[in-house]
Amino acid sequence: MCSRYLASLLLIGCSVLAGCEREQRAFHDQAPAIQSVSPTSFRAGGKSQPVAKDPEADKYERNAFHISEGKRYYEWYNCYSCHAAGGGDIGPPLMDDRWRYGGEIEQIYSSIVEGRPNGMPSFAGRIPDQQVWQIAAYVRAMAGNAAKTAVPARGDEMKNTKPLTQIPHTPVRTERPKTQR
Amino acid sequence: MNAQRATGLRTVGAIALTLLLAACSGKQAALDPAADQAATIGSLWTLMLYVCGFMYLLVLIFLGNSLWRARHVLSAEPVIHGSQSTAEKPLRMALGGWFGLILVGLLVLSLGSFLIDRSLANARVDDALKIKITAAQWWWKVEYDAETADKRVVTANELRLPVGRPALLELQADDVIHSFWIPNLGGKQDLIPGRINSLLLTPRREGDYRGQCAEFCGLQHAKMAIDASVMKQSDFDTWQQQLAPAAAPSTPEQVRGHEIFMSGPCIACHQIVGTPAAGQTGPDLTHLASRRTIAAGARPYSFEALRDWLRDPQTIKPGNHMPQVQLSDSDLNALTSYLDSLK
Amino acid sequence: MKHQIVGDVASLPDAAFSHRTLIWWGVLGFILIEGTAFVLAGGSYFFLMNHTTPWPPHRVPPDLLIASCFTALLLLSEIPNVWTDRVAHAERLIPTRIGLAVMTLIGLALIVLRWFEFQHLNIKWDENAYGSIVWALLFLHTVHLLTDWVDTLVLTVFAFIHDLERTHYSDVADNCLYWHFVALAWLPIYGLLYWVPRMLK
Amino acid sequence: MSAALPREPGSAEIAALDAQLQRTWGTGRGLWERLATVDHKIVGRRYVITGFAFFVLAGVLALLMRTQLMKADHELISPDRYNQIFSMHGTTMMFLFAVPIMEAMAVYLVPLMCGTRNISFPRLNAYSYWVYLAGGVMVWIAFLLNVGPETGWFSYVPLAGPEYSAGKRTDFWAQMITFTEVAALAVAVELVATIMKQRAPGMTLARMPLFLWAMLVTSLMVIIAMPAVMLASSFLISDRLIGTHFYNPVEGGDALLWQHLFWFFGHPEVYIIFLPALGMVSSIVITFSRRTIFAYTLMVLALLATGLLAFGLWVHHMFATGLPRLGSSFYTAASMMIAIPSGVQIFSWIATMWDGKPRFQSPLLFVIGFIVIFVLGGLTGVMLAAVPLDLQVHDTYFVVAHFHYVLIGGAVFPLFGAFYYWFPKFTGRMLSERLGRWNFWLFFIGFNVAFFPMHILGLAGMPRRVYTYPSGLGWESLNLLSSLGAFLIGVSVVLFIINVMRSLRVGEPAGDNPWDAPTLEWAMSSPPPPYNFMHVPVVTGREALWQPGPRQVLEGLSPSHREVLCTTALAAEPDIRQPSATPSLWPLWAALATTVWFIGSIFDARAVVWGAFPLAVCLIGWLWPTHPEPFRERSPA
Repeated sequence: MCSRYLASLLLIGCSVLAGCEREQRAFHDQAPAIQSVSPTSFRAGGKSQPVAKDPEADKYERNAFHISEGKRYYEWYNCYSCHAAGGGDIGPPLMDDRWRYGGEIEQIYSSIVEGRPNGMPSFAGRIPDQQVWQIAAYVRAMAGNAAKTAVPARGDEMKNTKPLTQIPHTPVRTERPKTQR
Repeated sequence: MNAQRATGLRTVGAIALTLLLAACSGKQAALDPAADQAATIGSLWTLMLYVCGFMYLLVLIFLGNSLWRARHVLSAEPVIHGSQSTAEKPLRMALGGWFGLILVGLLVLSLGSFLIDRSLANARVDDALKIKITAAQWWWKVEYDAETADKRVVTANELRLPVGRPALLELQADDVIHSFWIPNLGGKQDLIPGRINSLLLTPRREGDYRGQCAEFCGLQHAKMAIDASVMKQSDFDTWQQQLAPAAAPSTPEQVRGHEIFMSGPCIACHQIVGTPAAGQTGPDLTHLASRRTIAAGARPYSFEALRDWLRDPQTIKPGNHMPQVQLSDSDLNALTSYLDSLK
Repeated sequence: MKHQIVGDVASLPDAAFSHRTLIWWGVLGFILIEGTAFVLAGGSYFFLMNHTTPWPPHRVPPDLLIASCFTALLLLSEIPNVWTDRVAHAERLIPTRIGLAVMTLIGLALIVLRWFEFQHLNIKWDENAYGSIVWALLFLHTVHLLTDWVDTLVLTVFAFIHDLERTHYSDVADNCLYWHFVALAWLPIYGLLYWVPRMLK
Repeated sequence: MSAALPREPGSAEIAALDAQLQRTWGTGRGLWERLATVDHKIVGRRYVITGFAFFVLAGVLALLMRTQLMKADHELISPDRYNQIFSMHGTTMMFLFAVPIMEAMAVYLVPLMCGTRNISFPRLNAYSYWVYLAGGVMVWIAFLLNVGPETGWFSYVPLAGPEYSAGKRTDFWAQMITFTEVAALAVAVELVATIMKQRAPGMTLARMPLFLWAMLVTSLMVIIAMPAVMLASSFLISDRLIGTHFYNPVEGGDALLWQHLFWFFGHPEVYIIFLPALGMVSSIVITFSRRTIFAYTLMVLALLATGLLAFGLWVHHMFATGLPRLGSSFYTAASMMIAIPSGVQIFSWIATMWDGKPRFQSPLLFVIGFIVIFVLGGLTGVMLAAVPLDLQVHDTYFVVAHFHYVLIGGAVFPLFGAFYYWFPKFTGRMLSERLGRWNFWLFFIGFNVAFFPMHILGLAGMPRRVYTYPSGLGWESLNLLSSLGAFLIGVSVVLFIINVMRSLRVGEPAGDNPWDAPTLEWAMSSPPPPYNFMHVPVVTGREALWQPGPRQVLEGLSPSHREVLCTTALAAEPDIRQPSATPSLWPLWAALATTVWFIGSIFDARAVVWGAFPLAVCLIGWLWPTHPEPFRERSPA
């Protein structure tokens, strides 16, 4: 009995410990400085080269606070005007799992900072670094790729899409280059 | 010895007096009214204090008396029926009296409360100055309504009112529930998303006052203040008229600061009337330098405070939505001197 | 202190029905709790309704047919329920078994109907506040339907493999009491979900 | 059983009966037996100790807050942590300390006062404790891991909604509510059934001790009020987890719905904490004044009136939200009316002391402290009921002062009095009177130093729930004073713990009835034997043990099986014998299943469905009808 009780406590403990990092509120700029992924390394059509994962960047998409802040800035910096609430409008949708320029957080970060052909402006110097990371984390969350436990179920704005948790989870990492040379 | 004691007593008395006075004066004190509303509520407070104080005194006297009586009573057989005691009857009568007294007291208080509430609700609003206040995490947007566009003023974290003229505040919130409260002027009113509330204030005394959000609204609930100034009508008119476009940068330093502002992330959130900066999610900065405080009361306004704020907003007010923007010291100085010129 | 034995309780019965037993008071307590929850959820429905016109916002109230079948069956189930209660009080084994079995079957049919009822609400819980409160009310009632059905099922199984004592008959009677509550609580919810929107038209 | 009645049992007969009853009702020392126990005294003791531990923890949080507020612009605690700390302080005090510990005292005392051998539903009782423990431990682990609630004990939406409270913090809070309310509701049902059906023969409604009346009214209030907060928190968590819109204004929801539901529970909650304390005060006043209570009938009516009125005044927490003002005036009147029953009770206690022969020992000291503090809190409550005045002082430190006067004065002081009063019964040893006096005076002085200045602070414009404040507003010295007072309270509580530890080892043995108290819990040895009463006591007057003549009892309950006597609800005449549940591990398993269910649903909404299955299995195992054979065979006494 004792051991079983301990084991269950341990289990709960571990799962909550994992939540620890998810709940941190980091206010100061700790944005990871990544090697900029140059736009030429992408080809249109959804295939991206694998990116070296940055553990610091990874933290952003696991952290509830960053995702929720990202959602706020997504509205404030008017991402809505082209991408709507993720469903896409003038700009491509962000909720599906098709990425022209890569769906990893580092790649989304680069797309925001550097801009992309056909209308996506560069926000370099327009949005402070940490906020770009937060927005990128939120974009990941929209596509169901961020830790589900860190993502809110709905926003308080008008709803024209299904809540995030209703979207089937299809990780982008299944999309691998077909051939390797 | 005696002199010492007297000094001690005097010190204690002085401290007690200071403590009490703290409530009765100051720029954020409910019992130092500068408007009709706060004064009316203050009179209700006085009535309450006397009635409740009297009742409390009665209870203490009765309690003290019952303890005093007990001094010389020795343990004895317990009384298991009230009728065994000769005091039962007088006590019953006293209870009747006490009951009556409570009833009368409550009647007086609820009547007083009702009448004062009515008088507050029925105040004159026809020629009132209309101001829309929108609360956000963690600052106040203040918009003066007027017939002509040039008199429509937008500002943040400050409320200027002409003395003697009622002001009707229309209260809204964009994100969570906040509560608008300037104690010297009147009671508080919540700002609730999805609802519009209103609050009437009729200032009667010129001066500088301070208000603060009174409903817990998240991380920086503590640093969400609003500065209020009650001023002469003429001063108010002058202020309202000089507001429209922002001052143009005059020194080279300021010009450089202006460029940094316009090319950086600042304009995404802030508005400076008369410039390309038209962001709406952060406070209007058109006359930033004429305000008494920055960051909704987080610091008193000064060049240095503003520079500290721009350098690292997250240390002064952790969690607020002003991001830290990496700037060199000279850029920072230029930006600060530009903003400092926005009188 | 001296004790003086002045009487003997050994001759008192050791089982009885309704308010003489402890269980009945427990059941009553839980009925009171859940009844309050229903009342408050109903209050919330009206509270939200006051904020929204038209009601429902998309003008399509839930479909009547299945819910009305459900209601009719629930009302009809009161006949075997009252009968079961009566034979349990009379402590008759075979009729009690039959009554319990019938109630289990009716409960099952009601659960199946309820499943389809959810499909015909014409709204999802995450579409708007109206959808949320409609689902909440129906969900709340379904929980009670399910718990009482499980209770009935357990009693039925027990009744078929054991002889029943008075205390068990008393349990059966308490279960019948709870079913009264499940049935009675449904009527206002039915009115609220299906008829209030139609009356507002 | 041939001897003619009435008769007096011989000592050999008593010894034999005691041995047999010990076997039937006793709890062994093995781990499994302890976990399976359904003895209301053991469960009650665990409940009290756990509740007190949460009190100490929440007190430590209070000291942290007072340290932070000791000076202006103090940067000891970050705003994020401070918000969690004050949320946990309120949440722990209200949900994990105040309500549970009052019910815990009742779980221990009510069966004893009723003169019965166990509580009505012993297994439900055990389950309730485990669920409460799991909920409390869960939210505290979460807090220590930085996932603590951050939106206050009241969790107003939208701040607590999905948009503004990121992560799982508020979800843990909402599920903690579910845990504690399940526990509280279960105990309430047990208490109602125990008080209605298990009172000793002769204890008619008119002879019930006031503590039982208070617990009866409290339990009924719990039954009516707690569903509101469970509903509200379920709505909240479904808004957060499955995307419903109960509180989302743009999709037809309303933030005020939360406030209505929350305060419909939240205001009665205060009286749910306060009424048991009134029962304790009455018990202490009667015993230490050696006089029956003055105006018993009015006291009972006052309890009932308080219970009823408590449901009519929740709106006075919402005066600043802009509700129609005329309606608000109704709530002003209703709120003020509650002063009438309170005033009557205060009068009756003082009158009882005035006409009695009071002995000033620690329990009575705490009661006197209670009167002095509580009346002041009540009067500021009358002030808060007035709409205009409330608009000034609502959500300021004036309110903080008010409800600490009401809750510490009205509930914690009586509770400490009750600890001193009943400790001898719980443990068989007396607490030290000297330490008790130190404990009282430090608490009394510390309390007033800590909380009186807050009245002035509130009027001086200091709002609640701020993690810091600027200098220059005249708040510094009062805050410093308040913090010093808070530390004095801390010292006093440490003294109490020392007193308890010391007494457990070397305290003076108490004997059956050290205070010569009149109620039935003092009729057996201290601590009570597992079976409570060897024979069923017969009550012949309101003060059962003060009645002249030998104590009358009934025999005939089975000594070899767990059996209790049920009496009729009003007249308390012997009616039937009922079996009482035997020890079982099912309540523990069911509580664990409940825990998995509730915590699982925080992380995955589907857990609401699959989590119910293990619980259903446990409940079926628990409630599987027992075969009745055993208790029909009567063993000769």
